[in-house]
Amino acid sequence: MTRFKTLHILNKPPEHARYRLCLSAIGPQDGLLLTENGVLAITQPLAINKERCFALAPDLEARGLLSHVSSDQIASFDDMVDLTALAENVISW
Amino acid sequence: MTRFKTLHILNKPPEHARYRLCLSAIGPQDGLLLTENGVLAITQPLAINKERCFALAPDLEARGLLSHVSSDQIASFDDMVDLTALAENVISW
Amino acid sequence: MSTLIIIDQPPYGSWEGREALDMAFSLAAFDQPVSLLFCGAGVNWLRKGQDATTIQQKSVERNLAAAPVFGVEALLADNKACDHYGLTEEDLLDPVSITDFGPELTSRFDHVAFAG
Amino acid sequence: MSTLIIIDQPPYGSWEGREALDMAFSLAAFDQPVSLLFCGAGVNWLRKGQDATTIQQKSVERNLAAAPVFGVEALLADNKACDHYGLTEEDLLDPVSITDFGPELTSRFDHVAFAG
Amino acid sequence: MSNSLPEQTKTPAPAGVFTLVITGAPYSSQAPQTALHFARAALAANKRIDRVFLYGDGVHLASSLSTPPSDELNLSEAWAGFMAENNIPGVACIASALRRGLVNESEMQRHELSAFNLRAPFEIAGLGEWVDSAASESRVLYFHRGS
Amino acid sequence: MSNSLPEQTKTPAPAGVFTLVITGAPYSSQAPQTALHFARAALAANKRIDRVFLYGDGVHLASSLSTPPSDELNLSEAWAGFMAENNIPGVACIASALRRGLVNESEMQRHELSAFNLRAPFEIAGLGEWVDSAASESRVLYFHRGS
Repeated sequence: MTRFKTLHILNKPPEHARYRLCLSAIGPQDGLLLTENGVLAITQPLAINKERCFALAPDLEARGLLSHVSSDQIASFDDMVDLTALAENVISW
Repeated sequence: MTRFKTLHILNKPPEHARYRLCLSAIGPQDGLLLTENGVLAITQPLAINKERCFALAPDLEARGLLSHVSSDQIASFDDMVDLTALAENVISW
Repeated sequence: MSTLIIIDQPPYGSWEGREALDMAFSLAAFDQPVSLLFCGAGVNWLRKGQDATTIQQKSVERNLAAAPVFGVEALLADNKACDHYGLTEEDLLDPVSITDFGPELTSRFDHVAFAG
Repeated sequence: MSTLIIIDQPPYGSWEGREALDMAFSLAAFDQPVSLLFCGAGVNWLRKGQDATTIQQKSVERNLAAAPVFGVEALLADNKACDHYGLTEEDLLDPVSITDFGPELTSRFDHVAFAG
Repeated sequence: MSNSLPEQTKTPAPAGVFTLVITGAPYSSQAPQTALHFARAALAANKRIDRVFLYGDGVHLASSLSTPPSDELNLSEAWAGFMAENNIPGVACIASALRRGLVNESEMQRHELSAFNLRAPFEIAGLGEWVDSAASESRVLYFHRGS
Repeated sequence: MSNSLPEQTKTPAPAGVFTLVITGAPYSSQAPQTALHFARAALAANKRIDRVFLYGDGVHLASSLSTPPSDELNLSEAWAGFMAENNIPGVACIASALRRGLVNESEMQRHELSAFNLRAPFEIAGLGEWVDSAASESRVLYFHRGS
């Protein structure tokens, strides 16, 4: 399981001010976990390496976006627990 | 008192998605009334004629912005009543 | 008296869109002309293939499909917002028409409202 | 354990900023190191000359002035956001330092939080 | 304020009756405060307010249990007083209210709850009340949250 | 999920204890739902949850009067059941709660209110409870509204 310096959890859609704030705070050793409305980000060009960007499966599924993401990037709640437990720090945006 | 086709009442700060939505819906015979967080718009360049753009005095005062606006653009709650009563339509954003 | 209800929030993350739908259905139930407009992130309501079982909510697709039956006159989607979210006409639920958001659209209605 | 509380909402329009301030003051009261960062529209908290009497709220200026007294280590304001709102160092309340928002800043703290 | 734009060709009579729809919660948004200031100014200008309708998070304004610190305005109390003095009906949407834990005595009994917390003179009713205003000559104004 | 990034040089032990802070209200935001799914997964992975802290609009999750339609999940009930089964304390911040009309029996008496509406096992306490978590080894996770 990946261990990030800071794990950023983003639950806001791309139109939201805090979405932009979050993206501007992601450092080179950080990871991004998209949840809730945040999973809409996967329809947008994101300046973050795919290996550091995950989206919560149930939220993708609800929004009809499961097929838009490669399986490497899809996280379950179990994955979310691991990601948050392993990261040095977590910021919920 | 000015009679607008549509009076747009905007209470969101410039970072808010609906702020941009509102600005894109203002027609040539429309007016804009800034309230609450919306009064922060007067610190920004706005593509609307000053004669059609007003800001609520108590909200300007609270945010230390009363001196940023010319007196023609400052509206009281009494003015807000007149503006909303006279407009053909009102949209609260 | 014609009403336009605007939904600019994505589904499932907040209740605003559901409460906007209730407003539209109520107007229709009382035979008042009403249309729904989806713009901004709100166009994500219209994507086919939603399944909200795992997050324990009701999928909004079925509600929207019922809108014409209940008497909602039109489901409109903003062109630019659809583009922004990569939604083509094929990806959208059936009864939706793509349109351009702006003063020409909103001025066709006597009453324009958001749910929150 | 050092904490950074971020305020990105303007004052008076919502309670989020006030509740963020309460978080910072509580940490300070229990001798936990804490700083406040204002960014986005949140920098409008820092403008001199606020008077919220007419909208029947308490002005936030006095609260902020008390922050150093209560043990809040620093009041920080994002440079770009200040620029965006035309706020120069002169327009800002006294104990504020201008800084640059980004990973370098947030990674200086063990715990970074918003009030809502 | 200026008086500069030419009048439109179509000039209907100014609205004399307002309906206020509040969707922002007190102590979370500024909406109930702004709406109250507006309502006072409207009555002072001889306008009529036919109804205050609480929708979505706005239903929390009708709580009888809201207890802000003594140096802050109690918005529920202020609104209730204003409505009582001026004989303005206040209605919280039943669907919004039940989800959010705002109930009157009869809903308490119907759902076998332990208490009720609706503040008089607020009542609970359906969206039909809002439709009634929207379909009338009344000007419907919305007070949403601002963030 | 991939397993691709190199481990950091500084590798502290993974967090074993979580504190969940919920600031988004049910039936307004998805926050309490997401937090509950996370909490279940955390316990399944042998993590401990030392405390659930409700702040801001999140205090509405502790309402005993919330009554969603019968075909929708009752989130207050689901959270209360989960906490009781797993012996997890739930605390609503007193300042947030009183402003928003969420009170227990003793606050009802102290402020001479007509009812109380706090659902057991939720309790009301100060921000000190949150400071306690923040100052401990516990990993504090926030669940805010998403719009």
